[in-house]
Amino acid sequence: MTKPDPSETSEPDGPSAMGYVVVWIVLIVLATVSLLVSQMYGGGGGSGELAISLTIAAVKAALVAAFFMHLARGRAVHSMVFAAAIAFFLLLVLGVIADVGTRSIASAYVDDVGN
Amino acid sequence: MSAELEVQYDTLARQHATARLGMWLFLASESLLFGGLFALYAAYRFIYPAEFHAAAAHANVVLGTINTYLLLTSSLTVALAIYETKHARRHRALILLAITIALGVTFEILKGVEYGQHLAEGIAPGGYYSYAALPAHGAVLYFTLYYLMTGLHALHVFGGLCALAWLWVLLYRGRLTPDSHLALELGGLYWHLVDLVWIFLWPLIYLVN
Amino acid sequence: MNALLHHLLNLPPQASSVAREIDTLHYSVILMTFLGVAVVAAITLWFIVKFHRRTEVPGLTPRVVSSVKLEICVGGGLLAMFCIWWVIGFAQYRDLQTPPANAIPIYVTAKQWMWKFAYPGGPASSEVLVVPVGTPVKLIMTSRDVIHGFYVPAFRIKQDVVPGRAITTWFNAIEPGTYDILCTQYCGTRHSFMRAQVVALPPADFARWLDAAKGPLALPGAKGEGQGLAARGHAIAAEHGCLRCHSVDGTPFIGPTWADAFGRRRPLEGGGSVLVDEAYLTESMMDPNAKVAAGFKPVMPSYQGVIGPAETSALLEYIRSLRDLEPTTQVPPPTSSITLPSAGGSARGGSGEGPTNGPANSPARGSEGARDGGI
Amino acid sequence: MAASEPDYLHAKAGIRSWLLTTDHKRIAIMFFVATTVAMMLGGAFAMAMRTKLLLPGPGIMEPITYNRLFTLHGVVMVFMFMVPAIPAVFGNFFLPIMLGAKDLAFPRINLASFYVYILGATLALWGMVHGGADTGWTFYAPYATVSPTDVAPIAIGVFVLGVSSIMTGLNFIATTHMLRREGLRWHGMPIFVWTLYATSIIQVIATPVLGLSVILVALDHVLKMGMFDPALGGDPVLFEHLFWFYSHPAVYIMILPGMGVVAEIIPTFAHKNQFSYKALAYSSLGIAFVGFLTWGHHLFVAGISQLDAALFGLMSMFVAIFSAIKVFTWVGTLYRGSISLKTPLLYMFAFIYLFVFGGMTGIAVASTSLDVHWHDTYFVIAHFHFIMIGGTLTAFLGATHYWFPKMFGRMYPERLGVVSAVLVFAGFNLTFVPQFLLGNAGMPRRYATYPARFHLLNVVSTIGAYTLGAALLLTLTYLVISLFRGERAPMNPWHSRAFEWRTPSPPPEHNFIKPFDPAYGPYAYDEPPDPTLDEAA
Repeated sequence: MTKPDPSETSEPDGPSAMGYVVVWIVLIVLATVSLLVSQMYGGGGGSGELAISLTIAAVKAALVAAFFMHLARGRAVHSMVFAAAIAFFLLLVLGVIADVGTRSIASAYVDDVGN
Repeated sequence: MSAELEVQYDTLARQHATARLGMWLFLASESLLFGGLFALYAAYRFIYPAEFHAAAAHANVVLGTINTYLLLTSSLTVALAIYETKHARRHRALILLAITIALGVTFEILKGVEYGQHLAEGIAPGGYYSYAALPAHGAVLYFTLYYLMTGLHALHVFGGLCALAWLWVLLYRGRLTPDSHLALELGGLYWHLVDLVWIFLWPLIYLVN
Repeated sequence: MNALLHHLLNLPPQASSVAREIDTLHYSVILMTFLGVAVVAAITLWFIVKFHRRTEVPGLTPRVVSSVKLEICVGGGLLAMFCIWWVIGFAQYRDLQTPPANAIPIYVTAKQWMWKFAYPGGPASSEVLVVPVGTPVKLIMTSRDVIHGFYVPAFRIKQDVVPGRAITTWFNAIEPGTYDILCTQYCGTRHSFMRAQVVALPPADFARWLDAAKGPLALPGAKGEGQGLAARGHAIAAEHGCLRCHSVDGTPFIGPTWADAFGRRRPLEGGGSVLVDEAYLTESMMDPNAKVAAGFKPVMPSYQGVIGPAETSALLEYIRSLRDLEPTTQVPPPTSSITLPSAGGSARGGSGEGPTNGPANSPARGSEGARDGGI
Repeated sequence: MAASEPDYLHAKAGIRSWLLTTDHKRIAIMFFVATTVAMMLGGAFAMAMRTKLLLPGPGIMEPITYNRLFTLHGVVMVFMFMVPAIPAVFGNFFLPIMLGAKDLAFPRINLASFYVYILGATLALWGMVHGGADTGWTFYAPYATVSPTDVAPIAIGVFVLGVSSIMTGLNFIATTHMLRREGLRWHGMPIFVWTLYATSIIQVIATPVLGLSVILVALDHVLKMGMFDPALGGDPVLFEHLFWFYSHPAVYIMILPGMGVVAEIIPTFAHKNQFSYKALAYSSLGIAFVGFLTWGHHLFVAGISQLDAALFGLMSMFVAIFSAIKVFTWVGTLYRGSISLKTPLLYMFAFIYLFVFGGMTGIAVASTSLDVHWHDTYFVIAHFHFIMIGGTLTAFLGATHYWFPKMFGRMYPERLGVVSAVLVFAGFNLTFVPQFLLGNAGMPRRYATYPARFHLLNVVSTIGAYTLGAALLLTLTYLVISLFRGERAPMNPWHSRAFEWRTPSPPPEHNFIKPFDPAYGPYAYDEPPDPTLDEAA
């Protein structure tokens, strides 16, 4: 087999126990911020708010992946797999939105014609 | 995930590394399973912004938020459980794993309560929807998606819980040692994915009001 | 060139304004396809012959590797050609998707397993899509149940008809005639029976048809339960729009009159004549263009599968009941209450000519474009 | 030592040693049997359809029967034959051998994938016996959600088959990354491995989305979930998006391994190095990735926006380039080779011609305005059967003949092989060329009855189908006979340099007596072979 290079075979060791806790605190804080933002906008529900909360979510996800799931110090191929999944998911969403978002809005159909 | 070396590998380390890669590929596949639903959500939110907005105002933010904190914390505890196992502190690991399971179970219970409340109001998925107070079209889609997404997620949580319970038994029986606890690691990875999905579900479903 | 390829490729008539240019792109793509296959085949065959293995056990062969430059040339060249097709194809697609401003709207409703066409200010319903030649027509389409596909091969247009949405397509027929409408999106058991027809009429005839069509469509007590078979047949004739093309007062219209038609011999387009009896009338309903009456154009759609045996016999009875009428005489009840277009002056507000001036105008009409064959 | 080691067929005895084996070769054989049965079933459906279409009218069967038939034909052929055929059979058998590994990374998952496949197939077949869906293999909402037939079991069966497909892909990727024998670099791998790797990426990434969409349809059919129900404001076109996000890349799942087979067979029988190894390797990945950007070209007339149509149309042009490069390289490989025209190579020529034609007609239907006329007509049917049968099935047959000696240790009858190859080619063209013309004339697909003017071409097509069916039966017959009667195959009957020919035929349980030396490349026909190999074996 190909020569075992350490990063590939040695089990990726994550942060220290303290490190985990710190990450967790950051996550909790971010979640709270996200919550407060949404309450602050209170019913605004604009795309701006959505953008903010999704950005925060992305940061949180990145933290979980990087530290809890050991992507940060794990093998590169794991990150590649993860990145591929995200990329293809974005393609799916973009392809669909590129349709739904740019359709000529069909005029309401008068129901009493045709039959 | 057996500890003995399989014939096609030359070292146990490589066998474990392969298992990890396999798990990551599985997680990628899983995330695309959710990805389809997220895409539907995106499309319908685009078509019915106002309706989604109104319907989301009707979601139970409190329970949703509590569940968020629960899952984030459970991710920490499972990570720590692995850490402690690695450092041969089996007793701590058992407790942390137990806490993780407890948090997961609580999550499921709260979800059940949430479902119960909605169903009591007649907010049921698809054709069974009978809640007059909200605009018909978009709202039905929002809640159908709500049930599909959180339901699929809840199923994954349930699967994860089963895995964790099994791991707890293995750990209790001393089958997971500091230098061989791959199963626990993979279980942890899976649990983190469940957390990841929720991290996105939460703002999309509860915080858009 | 066009004619030859059009024939070789088994394409339907080029009956719409876009058909010709689309076919031209079609030709270029298909010819390139054959060229590509021919080139690859030629080269491989040449290699097979030239480099055929002559020994039982092969010796060493020289290491030959393509240059990246060559690959880029091949790939880039093809990509350029493909992109040109894409540009042309997409431009045409955009035209197909965007109706001209002056297009007249017609509402299309699809449901398992039939097409319904409705004209603003015109007939509320019709199984046949009657359109004017030379005028763009915009179809505003929706479905009552599942997805259907509106397809007119002769016009090179196709559009899925999606329930819950109003989707438009358009065409501009350039040739009078009758063309198939086929459903292309699988929609259930009788999907393959979900066919209809477009009848493209010269503008004058279309206008007249539309006026006629504005008349009320059925007798009070339509289907005429309890009334005679003839009355029932008359109701059916009204319901299926026969009376929009066939008068019952002797007036030649888009189609020959039914008045005093039965039992007589009728000269046929292209010579010969035929006795108008049940057999001929039935054939004319089901296969209108088999024997076209002299002086009329083959534009009548087939009613195969649209009207059943019972209705057919009722229609035959009705037409028979009209046999003793003298053309141009006032038609007796029950027909008088619905005659088209002679009802013009009446409260029904049709704008056709009255029976009295009918004959006077009929020669003039005779000179105008399409006339319907068959009954 | 070496000679005494038994081959994988005789290493263990007893039915359990097969049903519970984790040996990738035995699992491959089980998949071989299963997929062949599926192909015969789907073929039988096809024959019934063509027979019915001999007459324009209702003829021998009710429309509903015909509608069930084409649905079952599609489901069986796509999900039970085309998708697993080459990866799960030849990939399973040869991927580890080509990498110099003793087995796949996860042998138990491999075995599980077989039983999941059987489970899914059983579910679907049960659904067919028990009513049988009439939705077409595409399960379009909303029809599929209101169809009077029993859609759910077949949809769920498709979902389960998808799970099996994911397991295979996951296994291949992990194996390719982790089990290449020492000294075998990525650029030293056989092209077949590259194509399987690309295929696996699609399987792992896209299949879950298909699973989701068919499950949503099943949920709607059974529980009125109504995710795509216009009555609830749903948009059926979104289902088409999700469905084709899988099902277009799925076309590449079906064809990529076939391309890999071509890239293995041509160098062997031309006794010649790959004209451009890297082009072949990376075009496979290119197809896998760009293939994800083209699903919208199935929706040009479905009511999508013009922007979407533009993007997907352009991307479809790009993906074609990778295929073009492959053809260029296959043909180039013949140049200055030492070509021996054996049955497998004949099939490869058939593949190349049919694939070029099928591919170019693919470009044709991707030219947006032309697709408007051709969409959902027999032109499209003919186009993708050129790719699926002219491509995948031809490759499958070529691979069967090429690797038959290695897998079973027996030779097939060469003369019969040539005859059947020619018959397959002729029958195929007779079947599907008329369908192009039918499509041009405007005959829609899935038509139980058709206007009389389409009659003649339909008759011709049916005659072709019978020819094709007969040729396939002939092939099956002589292959089965030669399983037992065929002359013993030497280690390397084709004088190939590829890795799998450097181990006995059939291989021992753990694939090698003496592992091959990657220093001698699989396509190195310009230098003497590994001297330590005894060609005599």
